[in-house]
Amino acid sequence: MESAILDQLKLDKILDLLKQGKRLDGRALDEQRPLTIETGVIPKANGSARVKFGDTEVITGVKVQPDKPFPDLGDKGILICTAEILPLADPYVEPGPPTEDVIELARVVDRGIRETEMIDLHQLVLIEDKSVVGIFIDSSVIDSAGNLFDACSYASVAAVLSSTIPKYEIKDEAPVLVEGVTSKPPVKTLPVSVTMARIGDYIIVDPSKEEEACMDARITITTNSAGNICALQKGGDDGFSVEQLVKCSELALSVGTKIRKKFEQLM
Amino acid sequence: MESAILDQLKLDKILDLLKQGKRLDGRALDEQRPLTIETGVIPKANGSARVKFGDTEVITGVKVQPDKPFPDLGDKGILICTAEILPLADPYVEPGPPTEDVIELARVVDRGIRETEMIDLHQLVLIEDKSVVGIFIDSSVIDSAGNLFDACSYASVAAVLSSTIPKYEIKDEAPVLVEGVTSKPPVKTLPVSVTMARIGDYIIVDPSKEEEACMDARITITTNSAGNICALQKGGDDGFSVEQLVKCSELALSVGTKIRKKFEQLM
Amino acid sequence: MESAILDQLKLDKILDLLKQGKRLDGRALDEQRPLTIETGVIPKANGSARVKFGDTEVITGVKVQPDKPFPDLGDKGILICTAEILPLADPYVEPGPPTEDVIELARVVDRGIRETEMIDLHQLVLIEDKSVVGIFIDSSVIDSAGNLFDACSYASVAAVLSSTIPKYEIKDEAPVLVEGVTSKPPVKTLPVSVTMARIGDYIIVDPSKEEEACMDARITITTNSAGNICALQKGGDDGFSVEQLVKCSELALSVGTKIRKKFEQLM
Amino acid sequence: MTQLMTEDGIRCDGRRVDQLRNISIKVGVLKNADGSAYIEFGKNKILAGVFGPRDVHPKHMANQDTGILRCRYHMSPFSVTERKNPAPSRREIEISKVLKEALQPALILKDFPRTVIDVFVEVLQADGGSRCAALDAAAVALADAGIPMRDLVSACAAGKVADRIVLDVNNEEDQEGQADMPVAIMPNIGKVTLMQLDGILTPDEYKTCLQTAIGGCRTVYEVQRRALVEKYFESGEQ
Amino acid sequence: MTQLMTEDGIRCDGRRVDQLRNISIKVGVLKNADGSAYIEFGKNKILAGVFGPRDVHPKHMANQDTGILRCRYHMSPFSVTERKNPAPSRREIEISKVLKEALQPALILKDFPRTVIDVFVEVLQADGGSRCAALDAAAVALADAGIPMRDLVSACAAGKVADRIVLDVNNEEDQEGQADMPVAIMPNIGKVTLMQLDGILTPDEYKTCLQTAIGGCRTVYEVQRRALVEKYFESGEQ
Amino acid sequence: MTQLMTEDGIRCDGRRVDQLRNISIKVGVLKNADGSAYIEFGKNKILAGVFGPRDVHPKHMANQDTGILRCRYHMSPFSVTERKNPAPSRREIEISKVLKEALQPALILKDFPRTVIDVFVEVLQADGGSRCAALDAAAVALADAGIPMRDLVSACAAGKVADRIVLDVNNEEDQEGQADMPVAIMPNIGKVTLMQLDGILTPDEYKTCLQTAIGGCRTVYEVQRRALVEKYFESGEQ
Repeated sequence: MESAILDQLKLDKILDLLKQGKRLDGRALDEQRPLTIETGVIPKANGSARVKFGDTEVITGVKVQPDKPFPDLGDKGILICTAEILPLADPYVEPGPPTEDVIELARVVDRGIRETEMIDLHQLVLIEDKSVVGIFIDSSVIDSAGNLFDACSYASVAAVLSSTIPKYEIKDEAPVLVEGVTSKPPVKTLPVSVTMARIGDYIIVDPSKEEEACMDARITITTNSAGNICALQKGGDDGFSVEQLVKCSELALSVGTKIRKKFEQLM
Repeated sequence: MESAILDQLKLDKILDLLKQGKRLDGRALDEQRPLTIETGVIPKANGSARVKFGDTEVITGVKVQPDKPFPDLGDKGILICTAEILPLADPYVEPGPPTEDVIELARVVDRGIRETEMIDLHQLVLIEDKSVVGIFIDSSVIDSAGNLFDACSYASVAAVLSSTIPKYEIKDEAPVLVEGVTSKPPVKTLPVSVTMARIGDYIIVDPSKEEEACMDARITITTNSAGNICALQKGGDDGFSVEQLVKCSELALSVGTKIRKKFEQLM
Repeated sequence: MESAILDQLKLDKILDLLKQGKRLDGRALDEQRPLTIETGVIPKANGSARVKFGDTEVITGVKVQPDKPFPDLGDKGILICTAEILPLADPYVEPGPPTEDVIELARVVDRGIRETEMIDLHQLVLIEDKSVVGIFIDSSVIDSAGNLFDACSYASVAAVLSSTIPKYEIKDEAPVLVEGVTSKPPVKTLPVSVTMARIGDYIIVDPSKEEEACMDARITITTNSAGNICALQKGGDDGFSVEQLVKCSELALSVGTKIRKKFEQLM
Repeated sequence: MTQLMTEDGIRCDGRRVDQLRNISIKVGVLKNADGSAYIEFGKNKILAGVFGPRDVHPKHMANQDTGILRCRYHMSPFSVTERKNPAPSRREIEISKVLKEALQPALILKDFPRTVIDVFVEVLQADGGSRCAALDAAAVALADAGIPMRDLVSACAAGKVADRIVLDVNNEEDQEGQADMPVAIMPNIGKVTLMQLDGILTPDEYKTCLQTAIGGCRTVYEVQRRALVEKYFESGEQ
Repeated sequence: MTQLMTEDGIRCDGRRVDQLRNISIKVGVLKNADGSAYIEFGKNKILAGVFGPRDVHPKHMANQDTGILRCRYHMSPFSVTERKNPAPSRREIEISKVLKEALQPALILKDFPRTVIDVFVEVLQADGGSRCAALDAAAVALADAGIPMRDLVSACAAGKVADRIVLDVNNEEDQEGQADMPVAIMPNIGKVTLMQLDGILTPDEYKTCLQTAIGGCRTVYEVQRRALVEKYFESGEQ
Repeated sequence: MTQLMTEDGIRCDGRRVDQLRNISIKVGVLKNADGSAYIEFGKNKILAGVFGPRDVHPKHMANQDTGILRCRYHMSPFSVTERKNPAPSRREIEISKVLKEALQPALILKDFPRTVIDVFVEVLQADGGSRCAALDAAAVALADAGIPMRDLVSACAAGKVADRIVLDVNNEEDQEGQADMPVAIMPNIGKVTLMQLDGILTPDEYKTCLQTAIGGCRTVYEVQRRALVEKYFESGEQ
């Protein structure tokens, strides 16, 4: 009850500020929080990154290992993205099987990388239909403070960019590691996910935890290096107007360009 | 409490009617509810049927696909029957792992088909001990109004009768689909399940939901085309006298004959 | 509340007795409860034992069957120990997935047998890296009255000693049972687990259920035939002094010698 | 690989680029559910059943300030080419969530504190666009249950196939085409309540695709409305 | 394939067609359980333990009008030829249910509202007819727990082997024979509380098989009674 | 097989037999947790976060006489050579339990009835001795959360490698060595609160190994203390 009153007060405050073009933490409406990316933080992984995005923090590790291809996809390597909010990241997260929120988070991050065709999976085939290289991109949220979608996506992309792919030879139909020979991952484009929230009639980029708590709806748009729109997910318990959806796509492209520059420095 | 009184009143009413040889819905004691069977309702499946049995409604689909045989059963194809009560079928069913009631339902339907040897599983072997054809018969209850055993059994039998078995060739020890060539399933007999309830000293055929709510015990008997008794399951929290069990077997045979005629029209 | 008072009274009583060098059931501090071991109780298993240790009772069965080796351990057979407290063994045990207590129990029993290298796993290889013999040692607690660690360990060791290993030949790269030919398991040493509890400043051997309920800490030490210390697990919500840990190791060796003589009679 | 479009702009199933597949909706097809609908949308065959507002189980999920909406999207084992394991997949859990969020804006849950509305969707046969068809059926089932709604919810996908923007992507186009964009709107209020995109679109194509999908939603809305009218007015029931 | 019967009607384990395997029952074998029994029935070795009437956990399962009965039938990993996964199989869950329903008629649960009686059965070694043997042990364990009963429950299977109706089907006969019919009765009240059938019987064989099984149940009942008498009267306990 | 020690007693990673790997601890690294610490211990990289004392969920786990401690030890999928399934293994569940029992003696849970203290440990990169390093971080995180403690808990393993007792076993030594003995102490009270052993030791080696491990714990304690002092006193925070 009291908490409901506090929530209402906070929403009023946020809306008041938005009318003046301002946000609680002083950012412009289309301004992301500061982003720092550190790679190579888990040397035992084939690639890794630690991303701080405002107070949100994510560690992503990439594991590369031989696997069997999916049925009917024998001409492609395997790509699997997961995401987890560690219980130490948030007082309200409990250990256990993933909630629907976390499943959505993982699948949206996965689609951002998959649908942009960031990684050329055809280059990961060892024997067609029988043996391929699998790339596992696992993200762990260690501090949860809003916009986990973009934080996990940035950490995943950075971890892939920092990774080295071991070489495998086929011996007796089984893949065998060739020690000491590695290559860069076959990266074709740089996906950038940009998440926006609608609060009242305002669209804000990169919502903080407080903004998420009172947003009407959410949208995540992933663009590629060529300026195309490649993946999109609407969330939240209300909708968007068509104009807002067009505006969001423009914001995703313009904001994405800045993030992509950061990725380019990692290559 | 009040509900317990209502239940008692309903039971009194049902017993009163039974003394006059009548039932709540006007049926004779040995009379089933109207049964309609429609096949081919799921064209993407290899066989399918939609059964309305009174207000109970079930959809069954048959999938046929190559599989490995069970250990020590290398000379037989695989047969698996499942059953599920969809949560939209009943206000008291919750999504989640199957309850013991649903597991019993599936296993009784399965045994009715398996123990009558309806399908000649020996004809489904591709390479002995290595590769066989599997037949998966999955029933979904979409409206639950009593006697799910018979409704699922009839839908399963009808779906099998309506199904076509694709042809597989062995290439490099692996089964490969031969496009456009199919055959009828190797059906040897027509199993008919008949479920009865005991309420007081009365045996009634095909109990409705209301009758199930106040029955003392339940019995499901499956017979084959030759007039034999092939599978039986007693349920419920009380028992039967030996005379009642003999009477039930006779009812199962006589009622079964009518249902079997319906099946014959599907062949 | 009342139960907390009763617990305190019982603890006071136990401590009082300990000051006089006595225990509730009249044993000396370093005295185990009577142990009886019966083997061959499950003729269908490859080995089995029923152990009564005071009022605690365990049945262990050994199954031997061909399996694939663990990756990177292709030169060793498989050894798996499990333990379960059956719900009929204890009013407070509920059916369901194993609790952390039961997982610890199983893993400590397993390590006692594994770390002493009781069984020469290298002798269980059929084809290196491809096919080995697996030994499954499953313990079921049927009456739970304290010190399940030692009871399960003794039953497991006795069941292994009583077991016969079937012979397998390789045919078409697959293992085939050779009927009627068996051998003794390749046993190299006899592990003996001794569990002790600390209550106040006293170390007692083989705590009963009442003693476990008020112990400060627990320790299980497994020794081998050569008088070495091979596995150890501290448990419970408090600790031990270094002197106590040394004393416990001496007790484990001295008490273990008596148990090992019982095992030798089974060989 | 199938040829997805002829030079004359005819699609693999014979449709023009701006043409919907056949849709039919029946209202009130289930006896036990408080509301229900059955939709055939191309080869999709989908049932939706609604219960509520009713008490929440388990109780700690109840909210004393508002009603809650739960949604379950589930595929029958026989609904797809390869038999599907009956346990819910991660894909089904995600779709359940986006369907719930697409329906919620149309409901006035504050009026039913401490209760739950349960929407159960069963895909009996799946084709391209099953989540849109599921949503179309679910919205009608909610209306059939007599639950007060701000608006219906109408869904339809658009996409990119053989370099052209097409309405209502079918299974082959979904698997071998260039983009798939499922969209749902509240047709009278005009808000988009579901939107996803897999595939690659230029900014212009994105706008066209969105407009195309919304056009489809409006056509679907007419079918939904007609189905409800048929049950509640023409047949004289209720 | 074993020859299941000689021309003289001698079965693969040397029994006549109307002969039971050896049965022995011990009462009160467990210290923690409120009641318990151990049965050897042919090669079956089965423990039953009973707790209750006691408080129900979780609480929402309690019924204020009546006590409830729960039953768990479980097989040890080492009880069968191929090691069994310890997690309960669908078969074990079904058998748990039919055992509960076979025991329930013998109990007067209305006298113990809000409580539960838990029956736990562990099959240490399995042979043909393990569910019947489990039931025989469970009924004795319930009596040993001092729970008021209308009657005992006595179970035994009959079946068809080499075209003849035989009493008490063993493992080989179950697997290679023609029919298996487990039956349980309340021997004094005369009701059949468990009955299943797998296999093919003519209507006449059905009746014979049922009567044969019931005859077996009556013999089992004597063994159960003797075991209880032995504990409670002859040995002077209680 | 690597050579684990040179004739001069130099280990495979260049250390002497009595030498610890490099250790660094940072306190208060997480914003949401009530207390936290990050440790690098050799190649181990481990985060610990603490919440509480706080209300217990589910409620029936609460104890009205005392607070309770829960502990979760979890490894990230990328923390080991072969990708690890994210679901908790039996090994992780056992380690969670021994860590809880190692920390509990240092806490005064009776002062916080009906509450829970949750300790979550995440192994981001695993090396030999990860449970000891996890414990070292967890103890510091508990202190950082401001939870009253009788003492810190400091952990370090010793073991036997190439027939010599060595301090702080690394990954290669753990896998190919002769014994591994993780130990934790409350350094001021002097009690051993965690102890395990895998491997073969003579009684004399056992004593030496235990003393060696305790020596290591005392060195670790200095690192823990310095990390806390650095945060709370030198940097002037709080």
